[in-house]
Amino acid sequence: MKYVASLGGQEVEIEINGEDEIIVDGERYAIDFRSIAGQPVYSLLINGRSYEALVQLSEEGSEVLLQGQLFLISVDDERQRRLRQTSGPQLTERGEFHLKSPMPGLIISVSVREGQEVARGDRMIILESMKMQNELKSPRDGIIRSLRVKSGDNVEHHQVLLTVG
Amino acid sequence: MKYVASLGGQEVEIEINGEDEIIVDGERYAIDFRSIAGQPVYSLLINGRSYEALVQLSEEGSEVLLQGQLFLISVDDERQRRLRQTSGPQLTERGEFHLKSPMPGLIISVSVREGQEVARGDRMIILESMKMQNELKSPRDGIIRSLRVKSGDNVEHHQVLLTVG
Amino acid sequence: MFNKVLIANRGEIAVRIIRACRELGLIPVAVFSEADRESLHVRYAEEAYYLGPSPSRESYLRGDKIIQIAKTCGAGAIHPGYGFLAERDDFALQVEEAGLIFIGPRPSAITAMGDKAVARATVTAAGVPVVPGTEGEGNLTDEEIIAVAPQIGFPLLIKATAGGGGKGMREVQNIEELPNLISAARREAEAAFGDGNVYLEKLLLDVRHIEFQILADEHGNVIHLGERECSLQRRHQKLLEESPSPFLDEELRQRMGEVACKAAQAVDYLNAGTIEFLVDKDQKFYFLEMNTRLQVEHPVTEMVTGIDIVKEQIRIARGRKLRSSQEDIRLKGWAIECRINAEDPYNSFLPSTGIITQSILPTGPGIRVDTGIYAGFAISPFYDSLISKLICWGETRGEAILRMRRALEEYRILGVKTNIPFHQNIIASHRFMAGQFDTRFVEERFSMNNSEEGKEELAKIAAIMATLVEHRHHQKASQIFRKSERDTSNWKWLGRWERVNR
Amino acid sequence: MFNKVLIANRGEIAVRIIRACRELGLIPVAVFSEADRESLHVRYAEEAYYLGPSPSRESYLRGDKIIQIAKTCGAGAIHPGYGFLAERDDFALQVEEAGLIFIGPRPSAITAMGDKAVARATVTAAGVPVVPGTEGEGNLTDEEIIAVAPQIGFPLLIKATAGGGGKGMREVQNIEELPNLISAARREAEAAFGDGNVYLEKLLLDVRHIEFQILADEHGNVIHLGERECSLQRRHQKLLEESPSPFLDEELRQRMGEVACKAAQAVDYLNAGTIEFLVDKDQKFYFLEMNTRLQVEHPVTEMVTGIDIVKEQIRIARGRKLRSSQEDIRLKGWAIECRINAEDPYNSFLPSTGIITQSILPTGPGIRVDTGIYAGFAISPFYDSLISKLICWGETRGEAILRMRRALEEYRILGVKTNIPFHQNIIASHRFMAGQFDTRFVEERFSMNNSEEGKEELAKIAAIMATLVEHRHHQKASQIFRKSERDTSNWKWLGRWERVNR
Repeated sequence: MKYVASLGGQEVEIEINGEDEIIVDGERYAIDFRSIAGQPVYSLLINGRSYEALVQLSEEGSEVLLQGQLFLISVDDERQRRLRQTSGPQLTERGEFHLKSPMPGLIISVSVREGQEVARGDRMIILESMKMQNELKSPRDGIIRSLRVKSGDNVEHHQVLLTVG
Repeated sequence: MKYVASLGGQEVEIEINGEDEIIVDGERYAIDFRSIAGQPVYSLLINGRSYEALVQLSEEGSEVLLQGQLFLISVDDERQRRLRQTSGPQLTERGEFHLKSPMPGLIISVSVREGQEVARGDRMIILESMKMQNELKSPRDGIIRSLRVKSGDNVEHHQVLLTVG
Repeated sequence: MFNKVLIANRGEIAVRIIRACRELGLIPVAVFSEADRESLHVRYAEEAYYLGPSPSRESYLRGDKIIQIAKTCGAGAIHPGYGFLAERDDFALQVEEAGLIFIGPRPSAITAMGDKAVARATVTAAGVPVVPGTEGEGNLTDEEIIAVAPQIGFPLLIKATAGGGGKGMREVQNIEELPNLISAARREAEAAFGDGNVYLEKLLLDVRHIEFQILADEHGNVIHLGERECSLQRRHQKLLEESPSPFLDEELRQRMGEVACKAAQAVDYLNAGTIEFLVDKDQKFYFLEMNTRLQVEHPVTEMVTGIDIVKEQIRIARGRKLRSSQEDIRLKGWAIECRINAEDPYNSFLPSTGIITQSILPTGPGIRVDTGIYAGFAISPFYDSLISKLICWGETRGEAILRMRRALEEYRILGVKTNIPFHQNIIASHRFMAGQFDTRFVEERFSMNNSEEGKEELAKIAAIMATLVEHRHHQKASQIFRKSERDTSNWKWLGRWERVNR
Repeated sequence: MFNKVLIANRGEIAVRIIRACRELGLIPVAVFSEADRESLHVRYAEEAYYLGPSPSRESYLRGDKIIQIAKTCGAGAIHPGYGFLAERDDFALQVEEAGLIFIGPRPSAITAMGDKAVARATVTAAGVPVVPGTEGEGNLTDEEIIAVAPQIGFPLLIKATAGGGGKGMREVQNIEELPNLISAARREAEAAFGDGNVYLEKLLLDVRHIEFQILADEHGNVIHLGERECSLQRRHQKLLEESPSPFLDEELRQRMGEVACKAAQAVDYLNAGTIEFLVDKDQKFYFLEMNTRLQVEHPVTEMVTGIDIVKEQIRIARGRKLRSSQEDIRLKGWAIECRINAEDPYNSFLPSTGIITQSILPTGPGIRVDTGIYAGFAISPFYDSLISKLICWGETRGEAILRMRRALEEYRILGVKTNIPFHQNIIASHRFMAGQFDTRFVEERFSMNNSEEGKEELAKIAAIMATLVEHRHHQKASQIFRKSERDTSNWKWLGRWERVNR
């Protein structure tokens, strides 16, 4: 099976044929790869080097935390890649963005109202959790389409707070 | 629900009525009892005292490891207790005893043969595991009814090695 | 004399104090909120009593309940730890009035140092230099503060008079943003300390935060245990501390230590406390405030002096004389502490909650961990995000850094995000290794993606690991699909059931 | 000079050596057997190579493969740890012949001390007193041994000439049982060391096992780091060690230390080693043997001297001079180590295997843990049962004991049985607290059910907990039963499916 892993601008071609060998950008490597203790922690021996990383799949790809560095990597197999190459520009900058609460907490203040225009980086909500006040900012320019919370509300983890359209 | 817990010669009468109160030998105690992290480790707050123990159910009753002391406790509810009291003497000293391997290992030597009489404490088998040789002794007087292993055999945990009848 | 101690706190510091009690042969008593029933401090204590619902105001801040519990269970003393009630003079007074011993300073010293404005006036009178700021005693209105600000000059800091731990603090660049920031600071201070009073202080740039650990007994002896370097902060929260400070020489250490003792004596100080200073690049130093309690970062001092500060606190509270004089105190080797917080260093350090699914501690020579968590424990949103302290000792600063590096790499906490990667990046930065940093370093000159060494190689490895994981997921998914296609056992069973029941 | 070190071992000691390498800026290389792919030493190393199947003979005893791997990966030195190849002179020689550095003594010293019979002769010649036993050099036949036994007198000990760690050792009470016990000892020695030779030694009663840690460099310097008390043994396996020994005074320490250095010099010793003595109640001491390697119990010496023995080993192997002279060595405070074994103290100490389901380490001031396990790791039956070492330091022996007591109570290892309760009972025994014990104490005068204090109260609590657990099991079982009675969702679903497909 052939894959292309992309991170930043860089692309790496990886071919996985068996359990103990891979080909990376044309070069052959002996590997031994396994997850540890049923956790998303993986140990990789590759040509004798020992690496260990936390690998978590998210909506945007794989997050790999390795030696204190976080890498965001998207992996496509060949078929997916061809599909993507022909499908034109991505719509992520255009679709609606749902601001979800990153943790349970208390809404301290809401500094936007429905219909208001916001710019990338504008502060929208202050959420208190673990005795700290945290600013939640807009990830892009847009208009507040729906505002679902008000100051004083207790919110759950992942609860949608508002939508930027 | 009323229970009687026996250990050694001692008996303790315990009545459990709700989640947060028990009556022990007629005396009322406020309790908060829970298992920790899905393990057989239990935390008990009883009239403010904090105790923690490993509690494991075995064939002979509950093993409670508490502050470095091991207690073997059998718990009966009232019905069971009455049944037991009327059923006469126990048969444990008469039934067959199956010697099971306490761990995986290698049989180093077998010093009994089928039909042989053995006394309590007689050495029957030497089992090597973790680089140590361990003597397995007879728990009571009897006759070797069936011998299922020989020197040089690899055995599994809980495998029956022989039977004393 | 007391032989039972109630610990009016939670988390790692409650565990720390419980251990000191056990090692002194005293009976430790825990109190806990709803969220903390299964926490280590409850598990490790000899007795444990329920305080109330999870929010601090209904549990760990309920001084009245805590005193009642102490009296009922026969605890003769209360150790407040840090945070919560530790710097509340009213609580200390109520403890005394209830006939119990407060393991800490006298209420009058807490009052004097607790109102930061009063503290500044007091130590100034004793000849200790202070950071320029609002003069006089607390309770300033917004209008008074806004009026005096231009005289101090910008940038400046709003600070909670009851403050500590960076809470209720705001930096102000100009007069326009002052009113809003005062409200924000008051709100946070009110929430954290139950007291919304604030004051102003000049924001000194290019300075280090260096503090001295003080011990004082009832017999008039006051000594210091050397300094702690605490300049590595984010939003005025300390993140990494060390002792000694790479910035101090023996001469300056001695001078500052003497001034620190003088500041403590100015309020007739008793028990353990800390004098915080700002030190500029010309080695001029300014009294910042006194923390009239045990500090989070006390272990680095313990590691280099060999003195168990919590045990000393208890001994002092029992009326004993200090066991060491100033001449006995020698700093041996070097100690560094990393505060491990449940927060995401890759997402604005947002707090992270959840159940710990795995915790593998770094161990071995020169390593100390102080923590209140374990695999299976839930990190709740009610309390602050500090979940563990990793402390490394080395013969030299270099050895301590190398040890911390390996320990951070070994440490595995899963289930919540932690700032371990932040510490890994700090420790690996050239400026940290060279000792060249100040209080603005983390916020202004540090980035999580700084280290370029071997980055490309690591990126490739990360790409390989991500690919291998996704490959396995695909394989597994297709196997499950195939399996369920083939899995007819239910239908067979059903068929039999139907035949039997026909 | 080498900058990459291959560690020819597994478990906690491999992890210990990996850490020392990392903290010295050297690259640690692990080797592993099939059972150890997921062990900590593989996870923590910079490189890791597969050795072979799980049995030691096919993996950790394969010196040829290990040397081959070291050469291939460019490791310039090999650290053997303890056990396995650590005291095999042929291996040390092969390492040298391959152009690599063996981190340990010269092969000739291993030869001289490794054959315990030769060792006795050598140190006797240097004026060091030895335990009476068979004279002359090894390879005695059964007949020769049986012939000489009556001259030594009973009781006596059969010991493996290649021995260590209590393996291949048997106590003999009379001449009748001698032949069988010789065979048993030879068999165990053959299995453990690949060498079945044995010799006899008088079994001294009412003695203590006290050993001295030695460091020697290439420049002729030999120093000792004080003693370790190792009398608490079971079947000649050490279980609990401390430093200093409560039995030694400064005068005896100095005398024995000098003799220990003399014994080391007699074989031109290099690197770290240990001279074991038996000491009788009149303070007469006898050389027992020299262990030409790092000891399991080295951490207690590290805690009281502040010297990192593994780092010193590496420095010595790099040709450096010792950094301390004898006068610099001061024992500060007290350290105790408990060896945590996967074995059941309530069932004849039978080894216990399985997957660790939880591991909560004791932490905090004065605690050190050296371990190779974590939650999720499988304890296999292939290697010895030592899974963790818990070391506590205190200012005094009393403080160290109290600290060990609370640490043992905190330590939770689930999934296998451990001997933690054994240590809890030892630590709580009056004889241990008073320092009144000898090498026979554990086997002859200690019982797991000794402590009577508060036992009745504890028994009641245990009964309550057992009852509460069984009560819950009953309730749960009846709930599941009721639930499945009522649970008709499958039938509903089936009904719908049938309607849809009709």
